Amino acid sequence: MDFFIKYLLSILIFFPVVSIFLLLPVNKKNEGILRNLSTVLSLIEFIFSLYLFVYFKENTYKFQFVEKFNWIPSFGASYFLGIDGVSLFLILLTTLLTFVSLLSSYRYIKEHVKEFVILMLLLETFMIGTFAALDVLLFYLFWEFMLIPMYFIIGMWGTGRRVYSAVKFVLYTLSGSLIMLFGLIYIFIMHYDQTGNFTFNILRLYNTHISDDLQLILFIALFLGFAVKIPLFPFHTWLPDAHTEAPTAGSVILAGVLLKFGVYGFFRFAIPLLPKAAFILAPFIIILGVIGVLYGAFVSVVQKDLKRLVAFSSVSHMGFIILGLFAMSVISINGSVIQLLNHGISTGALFLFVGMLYERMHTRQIKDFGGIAKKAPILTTLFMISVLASVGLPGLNGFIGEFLILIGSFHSYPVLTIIAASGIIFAAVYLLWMFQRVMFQDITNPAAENFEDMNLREIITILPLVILMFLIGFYPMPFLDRIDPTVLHFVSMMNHHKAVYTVIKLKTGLSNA
Amino acid sequence: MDLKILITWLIPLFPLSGWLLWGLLGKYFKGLSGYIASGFVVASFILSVILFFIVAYSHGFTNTLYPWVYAGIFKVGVSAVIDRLSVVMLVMVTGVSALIHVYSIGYMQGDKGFSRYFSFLNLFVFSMIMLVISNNLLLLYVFWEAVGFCSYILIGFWYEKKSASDAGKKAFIVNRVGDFGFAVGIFLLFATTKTLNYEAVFTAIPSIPPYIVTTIALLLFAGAVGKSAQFPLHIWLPDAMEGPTPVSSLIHAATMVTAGVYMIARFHVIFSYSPVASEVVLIIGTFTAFLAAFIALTQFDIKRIIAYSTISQLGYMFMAVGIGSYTAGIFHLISHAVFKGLLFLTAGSVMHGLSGELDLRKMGGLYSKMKTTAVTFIVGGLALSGIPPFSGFFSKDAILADVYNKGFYFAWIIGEITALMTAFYIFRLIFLAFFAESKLDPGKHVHESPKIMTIPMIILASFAVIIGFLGIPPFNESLFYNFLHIDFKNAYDFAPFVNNAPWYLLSFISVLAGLSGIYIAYLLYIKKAVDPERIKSIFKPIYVLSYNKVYIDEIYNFLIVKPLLVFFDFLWKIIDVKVIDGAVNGIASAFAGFSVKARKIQNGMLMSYILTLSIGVAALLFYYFIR
Amino acid sequence: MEALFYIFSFIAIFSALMVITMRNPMTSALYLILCFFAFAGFYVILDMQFLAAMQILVYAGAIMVLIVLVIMLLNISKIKDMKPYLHQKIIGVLISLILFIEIIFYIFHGAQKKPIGIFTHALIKKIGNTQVIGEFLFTEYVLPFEIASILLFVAIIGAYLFAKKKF
Amino acid sequence: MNSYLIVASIIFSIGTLGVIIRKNLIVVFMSLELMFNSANLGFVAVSNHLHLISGDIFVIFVIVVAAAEAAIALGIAITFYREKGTIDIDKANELKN
Repeated sequence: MDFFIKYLLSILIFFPVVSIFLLLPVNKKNEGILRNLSTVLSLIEFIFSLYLFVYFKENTYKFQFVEKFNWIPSFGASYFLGIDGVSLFLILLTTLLTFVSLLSSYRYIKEHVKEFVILMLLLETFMIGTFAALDVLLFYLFWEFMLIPMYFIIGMWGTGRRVYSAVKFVLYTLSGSLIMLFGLIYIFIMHYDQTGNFTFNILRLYNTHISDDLQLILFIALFLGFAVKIPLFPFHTWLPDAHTEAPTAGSVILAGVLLKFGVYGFFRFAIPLLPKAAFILAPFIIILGVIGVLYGAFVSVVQKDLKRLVAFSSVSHMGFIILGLFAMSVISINGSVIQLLNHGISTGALFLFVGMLYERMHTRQIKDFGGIAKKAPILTTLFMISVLASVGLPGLNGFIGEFLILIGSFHSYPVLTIIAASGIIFAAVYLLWMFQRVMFQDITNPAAENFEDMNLREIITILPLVILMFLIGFYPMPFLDRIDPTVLHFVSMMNHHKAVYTVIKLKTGLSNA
Repeated sequence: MDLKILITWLIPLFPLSGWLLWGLLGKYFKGLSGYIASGFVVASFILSVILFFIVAYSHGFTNTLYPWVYAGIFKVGVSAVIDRLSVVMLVMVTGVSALIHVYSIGYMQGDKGFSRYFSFLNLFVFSMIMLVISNNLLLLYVFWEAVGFCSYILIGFWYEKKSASDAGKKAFIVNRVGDFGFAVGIFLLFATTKTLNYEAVFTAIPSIPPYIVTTIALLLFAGAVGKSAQFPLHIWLPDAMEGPTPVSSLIHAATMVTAGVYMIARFHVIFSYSPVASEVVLIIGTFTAFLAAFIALTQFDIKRIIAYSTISQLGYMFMAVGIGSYTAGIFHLISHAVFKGLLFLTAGSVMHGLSGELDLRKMGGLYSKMKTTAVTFIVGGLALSGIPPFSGFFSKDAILADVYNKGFYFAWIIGEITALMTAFYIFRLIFLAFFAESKLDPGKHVHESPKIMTIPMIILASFAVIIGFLGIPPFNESLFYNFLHIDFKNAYDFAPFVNNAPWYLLSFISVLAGLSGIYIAYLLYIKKAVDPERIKSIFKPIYVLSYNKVYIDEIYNFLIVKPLLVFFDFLWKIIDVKVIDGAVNGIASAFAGFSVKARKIQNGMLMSYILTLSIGVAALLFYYFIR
Repeated sequence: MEALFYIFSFIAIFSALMVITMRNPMTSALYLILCFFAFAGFYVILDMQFLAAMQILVYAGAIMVLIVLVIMLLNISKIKDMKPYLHQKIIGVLISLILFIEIIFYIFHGAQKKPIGIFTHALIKKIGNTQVIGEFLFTEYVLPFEIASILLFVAIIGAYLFAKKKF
Repeated sequence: MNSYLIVASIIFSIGTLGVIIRKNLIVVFMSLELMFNSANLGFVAVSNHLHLISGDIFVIFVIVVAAAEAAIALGIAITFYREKGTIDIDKANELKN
């Protein structure tokens, strides 16, 4: 057991890969076994990850479950893992959503089942690895590896212009992350120049001294890599395409986990490495985030395709998270982290529902639906809860995150916060309007007459998400308790930089005078 | 745990468990769920009454159930404040809810969404209770939105009807607009005071610059405008009548819509320290009272008439809180809850008897066929018109007297005119529905409602008669004032009394206004001394304006909704697809074009490859020389 | 020695020119063999008799046999040779001239290095050039040597595959 | 040493010229061999001048590579001839598109 806890992160990272070897001998045609086995394996993985939660020590910002081995000593690259309050929940989200999306695709994925489950498990490994890595090189490797399975998932099991979307997705993120790699390596070399040590250890790289101008350039380099992933306005156009064409499981993972990497990257790399640039650029990035909030909401209103609507709503929600992160107050960053989870949970759930509707009606056009509520009360109820969570109805999870973000950001950026807050009105407009047109009113499409309600498997798929919605809504303390110390440390670190920065600015200002 | 704390948390627990029970297991209970749900609310009511007496004979208290959101300095718990204001509200909310639950058993009999109905009704009662007892702004905001959600879901209860689901959505979104202001107010409040706890906020308020207090108060008031359907956000309430009538009665008359008034009374410290904001409250309240009454004059849908009358009466309440007469506002809130709830229930009974008919032009002569309904309706109508000794008289006159005595004459005149119009339109309704000659379909079978519906009506009617007597002796010696004003002791007296007009004089004017309204209605619709059609043609423009609800919906649609939709479409189709994607694809196609050119170099001829290679080598060597 | 060098140079340059100007590939091949012999001569002058032997064996022997074999196999001599385009010729001449000038320029302007190794003529003569090369090949360069053997192996397989009628 | 290098460069240029202007695959290949050889000569000459042995070793490897290359290239030539019926390298445009 000691061993298990000590190397838990490695176990979590490599368990899916190992489980692929369990799946390999299974005959391609035994789709049932493949599906069940992979689902069970991902459930085991999820249960393992719960140990992280249980053994995670509250009230400390220090990294936990740290593992460190030499990897490429001549570069100073190491196999260095560890989690804090932020990555803890992102890993939990990853394992949960992988389980959920595997379970959800029993009906959706009909061909190449074996390849599909293997790619999903592989993707899980890379995602967890990215969240757990504290070594820049390791992080970057996992980060790029992630694209490969995702590319295939969109390209092979997608609908419509799937290859176009997959290529667009890969090109966007790849071009962003190559620029990011340049920035990271530049910092790495600067650190070498200053200390004479090669190291990719992020905690040591934090201490690199970089001049203000250079920080700006490097920050923009890193920013491009992360902003594409989030995606921040105007880098978002890959998202609707990728989401719309991807299979349900792909959309869930894409929205639930992959988008989080951008924010995580800012939190772990861009801001602490280049704090001054972060302070200087924060208002501009927040403006982009707020534009994203409104823009996503506005565009969602007029969407005719269900999935595209949910995809644009993601843009809107991620804008909130960026606002909270760059406002750099303890409250707002807490809110952002909670909102990261919320977005994964509620948008993931929305995609699952869109998938279920699609499986039954073979269409995603809003106008083809209507009156579903009459036929499927369980689906209606759960769908409604998810919609409301996404709208940010108090008592559900979305509210806690949005409210913390807004109330925390208000002090530093009152006008922008107010503008962003108006986004919650439009969230209600587009989501409720969509819900009304899809679920309420009278049945217009004859295909809806034979609409089946959710079966047990689908209920089990959704249930953990719905439970989390209520849990975070009514009792978010187990989450906040673990996030708060990390965020507190982050903000105090930033404030220290900020104080130094203001002193310098004052001095130069005086000398100019 | 202390007994009173236990009671405090048991009150919301009953309806909450009801919601979970019907929500999850509704289909196993079927018909029974109505009775058990009502039982739960009755239990809450009994506990509320007990709590009322505990507080009345000792003093208020606060209690925190569990820490809810702690992030940095942002610390908010799930906590309750139990003082006289909240117990009065509790008793009112649970009492009216209990009666309406019972009534609903009859009204909703046979509906296929029976359990669902009671589930959400219970959820609403839970949210309303929590709204009333919450001890910080965040919790208040949560349940502020939660009641809005219940209202949304219950308005759209018959979701197959497009109009119903449209109305629900409209209610939710319009409320969200108000809530947006409310939320920003909370942000500002937190940014200035660093706390959201009532007690701490109120202590901090006097030391905050007045302009900030005013901003906060106005933003909070925006929430109240949305929730309590005041101009310019009143448009959702008439449409909300698409919901089942008991819902209209409970949510859109008695409880939820009055939350705005309760909120201002609860935050009397903030509002009283900002005379400007209070002035705005008064102006909006007065204007809304007049506007809604004006619209109600010409409507034919009985539920809509009552809905507009609700808006109008809420305007009175805002007048009261706008001049700092918080007890008067709350008193009118309570009495209005009783008589307006009653009016809706009786309207529902009429609908029930006429199988869903709402149009006044197709009614008439119902008095003989449904006596109980008619009598209780008239009681409610008299209370609304402010005829003594019915409750409306005491509560409305308390407000109008205060308005006069505090020197707001213009508001007072408008108030009196509104009172006249109020009496007119409600008796126009009564006369047309119950006394004028019948215009019913001859084949239609009209029947009195079952006992389970009439008994709550009778109970409410009797309360509508007796509850007003809490308001004697008039002014600041009344029972109600003495009980409640202790909670408002921290208010800043920004509008002192300037007159001391005797109550009988003011009451006389009000009663005169009410009676003349009734008399005009009598002349027009019973005696037919003047043909209503003639008046209609004389005042044609005004009539058209009133009949079309002053075109506010159309104006919104034309000025806001349409342009926004066009703009959104533009954003998506032009900005997103053309500009951004176009830029990206443009870069891509530029590369593609370049590579088409570049491909010509690779013509597949080995010769030229070698040639190029040699040129390259030569050039490279050359570079080394010049270096 | 000087005389030998000039003779070999003349033969090498002349035969190289012949290689590229002769119409018939067979003639070119024969001139190429001559050229290789001249190179072998250079190696002898430079005290690398082993390399000279290699040159004769591998180039003049193996590779040229292969080429001649292919020429005969395909019976190319009879195929009418295609005339190069004029502009190609001009460019070719120009480019190779430029290259040549550059190389010459480089040779004369590059820094003339002093001898840095220990393998003087005397030493090599004393040990014997074959032994020197052999020792180096099997100590310091043993890994490239092995790789070269793998390369050859691969080439054999590749040639076999190419020559097969169908892939 | 310079004289050796000059000879080497002359032959190298001739090889280049041959590669560029000739169209017969076999002749092109032979020109390539010429270039190899000139490079070899350079190696040996410089190595001799600097009293080193590595240049000579390198020549051995070059010969090895040349042998391997010859085997492959001639294999290609045969296949090419079989496919096209000619060994004009201007006909070798499979790389196009």
